Formats: sequence, structure tokens, C-alpha cells
Amino acid sequence: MAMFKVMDKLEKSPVMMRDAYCTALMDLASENDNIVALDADLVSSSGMKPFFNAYPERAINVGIAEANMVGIAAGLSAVGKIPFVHSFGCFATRKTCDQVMISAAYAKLNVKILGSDPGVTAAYNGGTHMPFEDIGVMRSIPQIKIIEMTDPTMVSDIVRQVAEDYGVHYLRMPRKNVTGIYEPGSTFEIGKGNILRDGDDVTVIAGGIMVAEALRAAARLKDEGISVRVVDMFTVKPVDTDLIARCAKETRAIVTAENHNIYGGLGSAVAEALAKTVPAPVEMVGINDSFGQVGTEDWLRKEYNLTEGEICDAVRRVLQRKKRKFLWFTIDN
Amino acid sequence: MAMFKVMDKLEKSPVMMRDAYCTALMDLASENDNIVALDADLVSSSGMKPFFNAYPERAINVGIAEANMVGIAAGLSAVGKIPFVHSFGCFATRKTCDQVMISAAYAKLNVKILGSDPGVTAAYNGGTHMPFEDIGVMRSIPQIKIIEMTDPTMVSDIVRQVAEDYGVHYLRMPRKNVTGIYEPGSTFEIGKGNILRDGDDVTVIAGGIMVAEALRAAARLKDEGISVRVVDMFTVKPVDTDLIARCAKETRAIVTAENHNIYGGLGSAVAEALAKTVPAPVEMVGINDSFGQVGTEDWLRKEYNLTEGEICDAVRRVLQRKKRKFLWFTIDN
Amino acid sequence: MEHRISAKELRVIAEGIRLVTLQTLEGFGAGHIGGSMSIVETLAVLYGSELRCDPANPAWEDRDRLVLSKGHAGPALYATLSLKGFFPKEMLSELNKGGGRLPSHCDRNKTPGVDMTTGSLGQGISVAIGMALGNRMNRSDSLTYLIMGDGECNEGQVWEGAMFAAHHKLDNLIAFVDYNKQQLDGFTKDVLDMGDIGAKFRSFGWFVQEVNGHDVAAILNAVTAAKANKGSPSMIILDTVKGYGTFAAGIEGNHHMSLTKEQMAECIKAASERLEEARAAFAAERAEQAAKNPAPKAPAPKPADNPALQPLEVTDDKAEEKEEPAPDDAPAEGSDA
Amino acid sequence: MEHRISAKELRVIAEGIRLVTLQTLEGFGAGHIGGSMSIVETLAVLYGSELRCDPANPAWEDRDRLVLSKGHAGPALYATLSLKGFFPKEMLSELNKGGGRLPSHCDRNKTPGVDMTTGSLGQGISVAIGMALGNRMNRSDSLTYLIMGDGECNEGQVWEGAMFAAHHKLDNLIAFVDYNKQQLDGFTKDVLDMGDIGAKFRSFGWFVQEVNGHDVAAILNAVTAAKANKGSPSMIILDTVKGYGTFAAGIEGNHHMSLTKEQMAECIKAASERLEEARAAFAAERAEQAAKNPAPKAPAPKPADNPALQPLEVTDDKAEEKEEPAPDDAPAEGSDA
Ligand SMILES: Cc1ncc(C[n+]2csc(CCOP(=O)(O)OP(=O)(O)O)c2C)c(N)n1
Ligand SMILES: Cc1ncc(C[n+]2csc(CCOP(=O)(O)OP(=O)(O)O)c2C)c(N)n1
Ligand SMILES: [Mg+2]
Ligand SMILES: [Mg+2]
Repeated sequence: MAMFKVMDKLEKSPVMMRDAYCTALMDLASENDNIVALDADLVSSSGMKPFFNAYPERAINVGIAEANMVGIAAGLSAVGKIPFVHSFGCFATRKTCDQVMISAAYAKLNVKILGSDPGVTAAYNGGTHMPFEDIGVMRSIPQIKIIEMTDPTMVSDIVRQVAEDYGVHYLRMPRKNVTGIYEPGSTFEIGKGNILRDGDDVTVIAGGIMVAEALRAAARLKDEGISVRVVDMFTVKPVDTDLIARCAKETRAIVTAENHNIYGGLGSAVAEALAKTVPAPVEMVGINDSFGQVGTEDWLRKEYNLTEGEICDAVRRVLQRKKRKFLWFTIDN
Repeated sequence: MAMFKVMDKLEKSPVMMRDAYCTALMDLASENDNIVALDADLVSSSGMKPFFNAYPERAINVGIAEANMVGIAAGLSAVGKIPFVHSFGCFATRKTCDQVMISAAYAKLNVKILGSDPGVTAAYNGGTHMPFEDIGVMRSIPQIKIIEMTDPTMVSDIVRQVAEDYGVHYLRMPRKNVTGIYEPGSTFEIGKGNILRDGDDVTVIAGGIMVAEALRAAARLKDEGISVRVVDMFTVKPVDTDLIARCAKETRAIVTAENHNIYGGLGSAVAEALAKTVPAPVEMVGINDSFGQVGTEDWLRKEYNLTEGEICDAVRRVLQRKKRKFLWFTIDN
Repeated sequence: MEHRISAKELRVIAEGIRLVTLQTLEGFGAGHIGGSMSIVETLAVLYGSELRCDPANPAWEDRDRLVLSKGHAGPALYATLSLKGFFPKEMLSELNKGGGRLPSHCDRNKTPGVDMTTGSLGQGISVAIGMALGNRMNRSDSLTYLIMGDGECNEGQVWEGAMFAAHHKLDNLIAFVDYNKQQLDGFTKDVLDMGDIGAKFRSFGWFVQEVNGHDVAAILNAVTAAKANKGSPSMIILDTVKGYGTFAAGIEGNHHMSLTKEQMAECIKAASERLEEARAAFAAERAEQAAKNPAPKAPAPKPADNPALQPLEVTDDKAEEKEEPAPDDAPAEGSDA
Repeated sequence: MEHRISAKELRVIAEGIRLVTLQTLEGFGAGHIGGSMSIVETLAVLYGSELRCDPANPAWEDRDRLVLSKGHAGPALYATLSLKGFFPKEMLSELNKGGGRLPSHCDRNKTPGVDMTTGSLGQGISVAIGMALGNRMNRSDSLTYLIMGDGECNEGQVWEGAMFAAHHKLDNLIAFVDYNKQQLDGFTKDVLDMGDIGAKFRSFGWFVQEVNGHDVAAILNAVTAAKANKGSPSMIILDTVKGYGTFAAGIEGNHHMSLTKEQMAECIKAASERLEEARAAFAAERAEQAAKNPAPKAPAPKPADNPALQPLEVTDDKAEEKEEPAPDDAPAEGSDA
């Protein structure tokens, strides 16, 4: 059961995501000899140096060979280890897709994959390094679990759960500071979305860095008299279909917000869930099937419309659609 | 503009898909020196031996190195060639994802990828070779076009169009005999779905080997008094959103049918399109996020419920949902 | 070098595996005959003598592992495992049957005794490395064996693994390349010439041995030397013939074949004869030894850990009644992978 | 060997590229300084003399191509291209600017003169092979050059390409490995020891030369020999120092650095001095030649095809006014790729 509390104020969390991640893994490693960390020449980036220093025998830098890394992780898990591998999200998925599919998932082994710097958080590293597609690639693999971690508090809790949950997990997070959403000590339930703020008119289902934007948009829209529910859908797979259906039933209009291509990511997962349960109009805030580029994260957020303002606009659009006599449906009340 | 005619009778087409493909490419090659064919040690499987014999200078077997093959194709296209590469759908996508993304798509080069033996048509080659995820992997790549070719008639027309359409295309087809759907000489428009049979109660949007099943299901349901529209949505990306919206408007209930994971493939594409236009209840016939296995194609179709019968059931289910007072919608007429 | 098991006996085991593999393929009517035949002797050495395992406890933690990276050679491994006692011979009829436990490519979750799921070429080396590394972390003396195809070595992942294993001095990893000079589409020298594979692995820092891959004694010696080697991973290049021991040996198109009843019968007959010859030679050796050492204290060498393989219960009748003819859509010759 | 251009002149070009690269990085405040500095001399030889191209027509079909597979060294290539005249020097201030034409990693669709989009390591070799193969099909005598990192050679795709290029005897492909012994996380010998890279490529069938990668004359000779080599692809292993010519040379953490104003100033000062020295040496050589051959028929050697590089218009002032300080979230030292 999740036991979380939302921060009163939205501020940059003082702890970097990668530091939370490294700390969480080191805690686990101190309790469990089987925890192993692997990286592909990005230890300096992943912030895992403390782990590598503390547990040199259980920390492996495979060099620039992501496919090999995932295969090695699968083999390690076949002899009882619990390997956590890291690369940038682009390479952690695109370069390893076949290995994750066969050596890890199909073989039913126990491999945890962290893809860092999703979407615009790749900033200056530019288009080749800016994964807008990583979730889409991973979501096609059966039975894998996909979690986009929202803030350092969630990282601490999720990393521990993932270590205990046998199977293949893909974790996604920026490396540096993000807006803190949850009070320290909060806990989370994989597979369940979190309602961060209630509302009746529309639900914004967001993930990752877009959660803070969604909360900001909700606050702003309140002044316009629009009551916005905000859900942090940190588990993209298996997505929380029940909650999505409930939100559709209760608010009758949905906006999705993600730092990812609208094809293949959270927007798709929500659209699928709705189509199979409670059809509802959806507006998707996310990357419109385009490639990344260099820039500051701020510049990129504007460039790709990953903003509070865009969420507000999407809410307004979806409310228009909701109001409209719905083709063959009319609104019940 | 598409100019197609549906066969009167549904029968195995006498021409194998791979032979239609090879013939089409050889025709093109005879007119255009720039057509190049590449394969990764599967020429004997792809049926491209005639091409390799006829155009040895423009036919390259790269060995078992799919990533290298896609990169080479990108390089070839950078100096004016029009490369068509082939591997089994599993390897053509999972082993090349990063190369298709960066060297081909992001670099805006001109690469055509054929992934053969999708889903259950991989039959005896089993789970490692049975791509239920290839479309999902490819659909995450911006601006790529994805076409599942339905029968040999379509292959002939599409291969020619694809050669003329600069950019990255992923083509998907079984290698052997499939049910013939279109009369010889039919033509197709990439990006537009084909209404194969009209109907008012429900639309079945199908792809690949499921098109024939959908037609059979429609015929069977007619006896029950259910009027089923059947659409061959051979272009999965960009999907024909207008047609999907129109079908939702006109039939108010949708079934998708695909030889692919329901996550990431045609079902997702349709659900996205509906969510953004005309929300409607959808039932998805496809692989329910599970892995492949060995067996005859027939056995596998039953095992995974890729059957006419399952489409009929899905139609009945979706009609129930359509009839039901729709949560907050009521039905307009 | 002194071995617990004689080459003559290993030869019996090898020909037994060959025969049962062919019987297994016969049950289905088609399959990867070429690449199955070329690793028979290696499997005989591993499961007849060198690989530590317990058929009664396939998940035994301290077992040695085999990653058959060229997973399409599954039938040869299945035959071996059934002979070894991991599962009854009747199960061999499940080859390629929907819902069965013997898929065309190896699957660790389906078949008792199969240590890794393979079939996408190039992946096995990384997994084997992970196992070897993990066993080293676990202070276990288990060894990890790996069998790759020569065509498979086209895959870059093989070389990623090769670099890594050398850097990490994984001397508990013993790999083989089945250098049968053919891949799916033809001869490796035509498709993608691997040149001197041994030299390549040497330049990647491996301890490399090159042996006749159909000579059980040579393989056994190489494995023994590999076990003794410290500080680097071992590579044993098996000089083999694809389809060895059958009419398909070295011919074109022998990667995946649909065999007629006649061809199959011919294969089985030849294999049975080979087995008989091997048995006769082994019996002669035993008799000779018995004559030399009439005392009961030294009977014929009996490997302790392969009861199922010795004596080898191979019958010449078909593995099973073929329940159905090779289905219409059985892959045409050379057309599958 | 006789060359149209003297080593002294190439040295001037190299130091010019170095200085302008540093000025470019200064404009942004951080970047891949290490891997940019180590390929400066190679770029000088290519764009100063060997690579056929036309700054006025970047898309010229018959040009030679360069695939800078270690795409993170973009700044060095951008400096070179601007000096060569592909675009005005002012454009260098667009480095890493949102919407700009000079992304951190090379992009063929954004920057005039960049032949391939790179940044995902390991991919360049395949693309270069495709270009070389296509040019051969087109009966074009264009050459394809390829620069890879030594860490990049960890990637299996490099070895897939290596096998392929040798099998297809691609002698119109001339590759370099920037053997600077460091990758992102540290020294290659610690992360993943590449051992003898030259031996590896030799065992893969390449014509391999090993040269001092900061010696323009040696590089020039090697390229000349590579051009003369027939029947196999060429590999030139550049023995280099990561960060060469700056305070960061060979130190840890020099892959990607955020530089203070002082560090940057120090770098620029050192580079300016190096450039001055090179110019002086070149001037002396010219003077000496002029003394030897007073006749006007043989003036100082002037490479025909690199007008922009010669005389090199490098000024010592900053490439541009820094419009904004290195942003807060500029990657911390060693933290980016
Ligand atoms: C990644 C991948 N690509 C392609 C195939 C299809 N395939 C199966 S076996 C084979 C040829 C293998 O040749 P080799 O490794 O030499 O095996 P052997 O000769 O021992 O059968 C190919 C291309 C595959 N299984 N995996
Ligand atoms: C496939 C891939 N994995 C990881 C990275 C991140 N990365 C960028 S540069 C680099 C180190 C490269 O080392 P090397 O090739 O030796 O380059 P150099 O020393 O010349 O800078 C890494 C790991 C990448 N760009 N691509
Ligand atoms: Mg072979
Ligand atoms: Mg380096």
C-alpha cells in the first residue's frame, strides 16, 4: 500500500536523482550480497562512483557495450545475483532491445535496467542522446515493468521494491535535480497511480518531470474555476487501468503529460486503457513524434511544449470536446 | 489514390509473399541502378536468391550482423542508393533499433527495412524468432512509416511506392503463402486504410493475416444480423486517423485485430487515434503481452486466439459495451 | 594426460547422441541437422565426462553450466540430455510440438537440463560471462561452457564479450566455436569470411586451442588444458564438418533441411552402423583391458557422474511413431533459420 | 614521399584548429575537450591536404566523406570546417545553443560540411562502409574517412564492420582509431583494456599502420600509404594523448569538462602560443625555401584545395562574446558523455 504525502511547496529537490539512486543501491548492497551494479562507461554520469568504490567486487564497468552489459546481467541473475544496469535511456533501450527481450525477459531472468536522462533532460547531449522512445521500445516487451521515477523520495522506495520483485524492470529518471513532489518517507505501490490532487472536471495523468507541471497547471486552472485532478502515473507498465477508468468515469476528460513521444509511451497506455474500459476524450501533451536536439532543459521544454501552459491549453481543449454533444453520445447529467 | 478490388473468394494466394517481394524488387532494380538489396544470412529464407543471382553487384549478404546491415544501408543511401534490407522481423527491429533510430531516421536517410515472418507466422522458429513486438519497437521512432503488407498483390504495389518515397520504412510480412485479399492489379495508398466491406454496427480494423479472419468473421456475423465493417489498416504509421474517427462515428464500436502484441501495435495506434478524436469502445484481438512459442501457424493462431471466432466474440463484447448506457454518455439515437 | 573415461567410450557416447538426435529430427521431419551434427562430439565430451551436473537435480546450484548459444542446435542437446537422464526419451517426440517442452531453439524454462534460452545468435557469450562472473563472485568453482557457431561470430556482441572476458580474466569460462565453415546461406568464406578465428580470439586475449571437433580425445585434451589454464578465458576452436556423419556432411543447404523418409532412414542407418562400430571398438578395448588387468579392482573405466550415458541405451528403432506427417508448411529446405 | 603541403604548414593548420576549437568550447563553457584535442592533427591533415571537398558545395557528389564516429568531438570538426570555409566563424557561437546549427554531437542535417550524424558510438563504421561500398558501386573514386574512439571500439558493431570491410576488400575506406587511452570513465586499460588494437584489426584483415597521432607528417605519410594500399581497408591507429596541447592532457576526468574562465584562458593562451610557434617555424621554412629557390616559379607550397585554411585566419581574441554564462545545469565535470 502506498503511503505518500505531497509536498506543500513545489521546489527543486536538494538531492539529485542519481544520488538518491546510488544511496538506495548502496543500502541494499549492504544488506544483500547479491546486489550487483553494472554500467557501460557512464559511472561518472550515473553518480554510482560511491557504489563502485564501496563494492568494487560487485560493481562492473563493462565499457561501451550496452548489449553485452544486459546479457551479462542476465547471466549474473541466472546464478542468483540481482543486477542493476545503467546507461543513458537511449542506449539502455535502443542498443539492448534484443538482449532485454531474449536473454532477460523471455528467459525469465531478473534484470533491472536504469535508463537515465529521459527526453529533454538529456539537454546538451542532444538528439542522439535524447530518449523520447525508450518507453515505447520497452513497453513492447511482454511482462516487463516500467517505472518512471518522479523524485528522489520515490527513487529510494522504488529501487528497494524493484530489487525484491523478481523479473525485468525498466526504470527511467533524470540524473540531476528535479522538483520534489513527495515528502520524505513516502512509499509507493508499483502498478498503482497516485492521485496527487483531486478534481472533478478533468484528470491530468502525468509522469516524470511533467508531474510538477501538471500540479502547477492545476493550481493555475483553479483560478479559472476548472477543477483538475492530477495523477502521477509512475508505473507505465502495467498501467493502472482501474484508476484510469475511474478517472474517466468521474472527470470524463483526460489529459496525458509525458516527457516522451506520445506514440508508445504514457499517452498510448492511457488511450489503450480507456478504449478497453471507459472511452473518453484525451489530449496528449508530449513529444509529437519528433527528434531531440540540443539546448538547456528549459529551452527544450518550451521547444517541445512540455510546459504548465501547454497542459492548461490541453485541459481547455479537452473540456471543449467533453462539452460538445459527443457525436452519438450525449452527456448523461 | 487506391484502386483496389477485393477477391470474391478467400483462398490461399498461389504466390508466396517472398516471391512477390523479390519479383517487385527485381522489377525495380531493372529500371533503377540504385536499388540495392541487403540481407543478414537469410537470403535462403527471404526468397531473394533470384535477386542476388541477377544483380550480384547490388546484392549484399552482410552475414549475421543486423546492426551493421542497417548502418551500411544508411551509408549506401547517403551516396544515392536505395537499400532494402531484410531479416526476420524480430532481428530486423530488436537488433537494429539504435541504428534505425540514429543512422537512418534521425540522419534523415533513405532505408527500407523488411521484417519477415511476423508473429505466429514464425511458426516452428519459436519464441526467439516470433516478433509480436516489432511494430511497437519501430513505431517509437519518429516519422518512420510502417506497413504491414496483406497479400502478394499489395506487396507488388507497396514495394514500388516505398522505393519512391524517400525516408525510412519498416515493412512487415510473412514469407510464405497467405490468404489473397486483393485482385491482381489493385493499388494502395500509404497512410490510408481500406474499407474492404461496409457495415453499420461495428468496425473491425485489422492488419496482416488478421484481415482474412476479419472478413470471415464479418461474413459469419451477418447471419446473426450483425453488420460488420472491415478495414485493412495496412499502414500502421502514420495511421489513418480520419478513417478511424469516421468509423467510430459511423459504427460506434471498434474491434482491432492484429498478429502482434496489443501493446504497441495496431491496437495502440487505433486507441490513440480514437482518444484524440472520437472516443469509442474498443476490443482488441491480438497477443495479450505474452511471448511466442513453437508450433504450426494454425496451432499458434488458436493458442493466441488469432481467429475468426475470437473476432466474432470481440464484436459481440464490444456491441454489449456499445449498447450499455455509457457511464456518463447515453446513446444518441 | 590421464582421463577417467576412454576415447573409445566417448566415441560410443558421441555416436549415441548422433543417432538419437537424428531419431529426434526424424520425429519431426525437418530441422537444423547440419549444426546439430557438428557439435555431437563436443556434447559427448561435456556430458560424457567433463561437465558437472546432476540429472536428478537440474537446478543444482553447483553444477557447471552450458550455454548453447547456437540455440538452433537444440536437438543435439536434447538428445544428450535425455541420454544423460534429464528426461525420458519419450519426451524427444515433443520436438517442435505446440505446447511441447522441446522448442526448436533452447529454452531454459521449458527443458530440464537446459541452462539458457538462446536462439538470437550472439547473445550466449554475454550470458555465459555473467554466469562465470557471478560464480566467481559466489566463490563457486562451477565452470561455464559456451558453444557458439562460426557464423554466429559475425555478431558484434561476440566480440564485446570476447574483450570483456579477457579483461576480467574469466578463466572459469570455456568456450567453443563450432568452426564448421558454413552458415545459413552458405560457406562462411563466401558470406563473411571469418579468416583465422583462432587468431582473432588470440588477439582479443583468449587462451586459444584448435582441435579436430570430431575427435573426442582431442576435445577432451583441450578441455582439460582449458581447465588448467589460469588468468584468461579459454577458446576451443572445433574444426568440424557441418552435418558430420550424415549424407548432408559439408554439402550446400545443410543448415535446415526437410528430409524425406528415405533420407532420414539413410541417416539413421548410417548412424546406427557408426554406433555399432564404436561399440565394437569400445568392447574390444574393454576386453583388452580386462585381459591385462584381470583383477576386479580395476574394471572398465566408469565415469562417476554420467550414469545415464553409460551404458548407453540407444535402440535402433525410431524414437517414436511419427504421429503426423511433416506438416504442409514445414519449412522448405534451407528456408528457415 | 613527396607531399604538396609541408609538415610545418600542417602544423600551423593543426594549431589553428586547436585554438579555434578551444575558443568554440570557451563560448559554451564546457564540452568534450579531451576527445576534441586528440584528433586535431588528424583533421589538419585531412582538411589541410588529403580530403577532397569543396566548402562552396558541401553536397558535392564526388567529395570524399568523413564520418566522425566519435561524434562528441564535434567541436574540433566544427572549428576545422569553419576554418576551411564551410561556414563563417561567427557560427561557432551556436555550439550547443537550442535551435543552433552546431549540436554537441555531429549532425549531417544541421552543419554544412558534416557528412554524417553520429553520437551513438559504434555506428559510424557501418555508415562509412556503406558510403565506401556505394561509391564503389557508383564507380566513384571518392574516399571515405572514418574516425573512431578507442573506447568506442568496445562496441561490437565496430567489429561487425571490421569483418565486413575486410571481406569486401574496401580499400576506399580509410579509418582512424584515436588511441588516446582514455574513455569516459577513465583509462581504457582500467575500464576495458583494448590491448593491442592494431593487432586486433590486423587479425580482422585490415592494413594497419600505427603512428604518432600528434605528428602531422606521420599522419600524412600514413594516409598516403593507405591510399596506395589495395585490396583491404586501412586502419591508422593514432597514438594520441587525450586533451593534447592543454592542461587537461592525459589527466583523469578530461572527457567532458566544465572549465572555469581561468582554465579556459590558460588553454587559449597556451594554444595561441603553440600557434605562434608553428607559424614562426613555417615562416622560417618558407624563408629558407625562398632563399634556395629565388625564382617565382616555385613559391611556398600552396595546397590547391584548402584556400580557407591557408593562410589560416586565426585571431587570438575570443571566438565571440560569451552571451550567457555557462548555465547552471551545465554538465558537471566528467558527468556527461
Ligand atoms: C541474431 C540472429 N540472426 C539471424 C538468425 C537466423 N539464423 C539461425 S542459424 C543461422 C546461421 C548460423 O550459422 P552458424 O553460427 O555457423 O551455425 P551452424 O553452422 O553451427 O549451424 C542464422 C543466420 C538468428 N537465429 N539470430
Ligand atoms: C553507444 C554509446 N554509449 C555511450 C555513449 C556515451 N559516451 C560518449 S563519449 C564516451 C566515451 C568515448 O570514449 P572514446 O571512444 O575513447 O572517445 P575519446 O576518448 O576519443 O573521447 C561515452 C561512453 C555514447 N555516446 N554512445
Ligand atoms: Mg557454422
Ligand atoms: Mg579514447
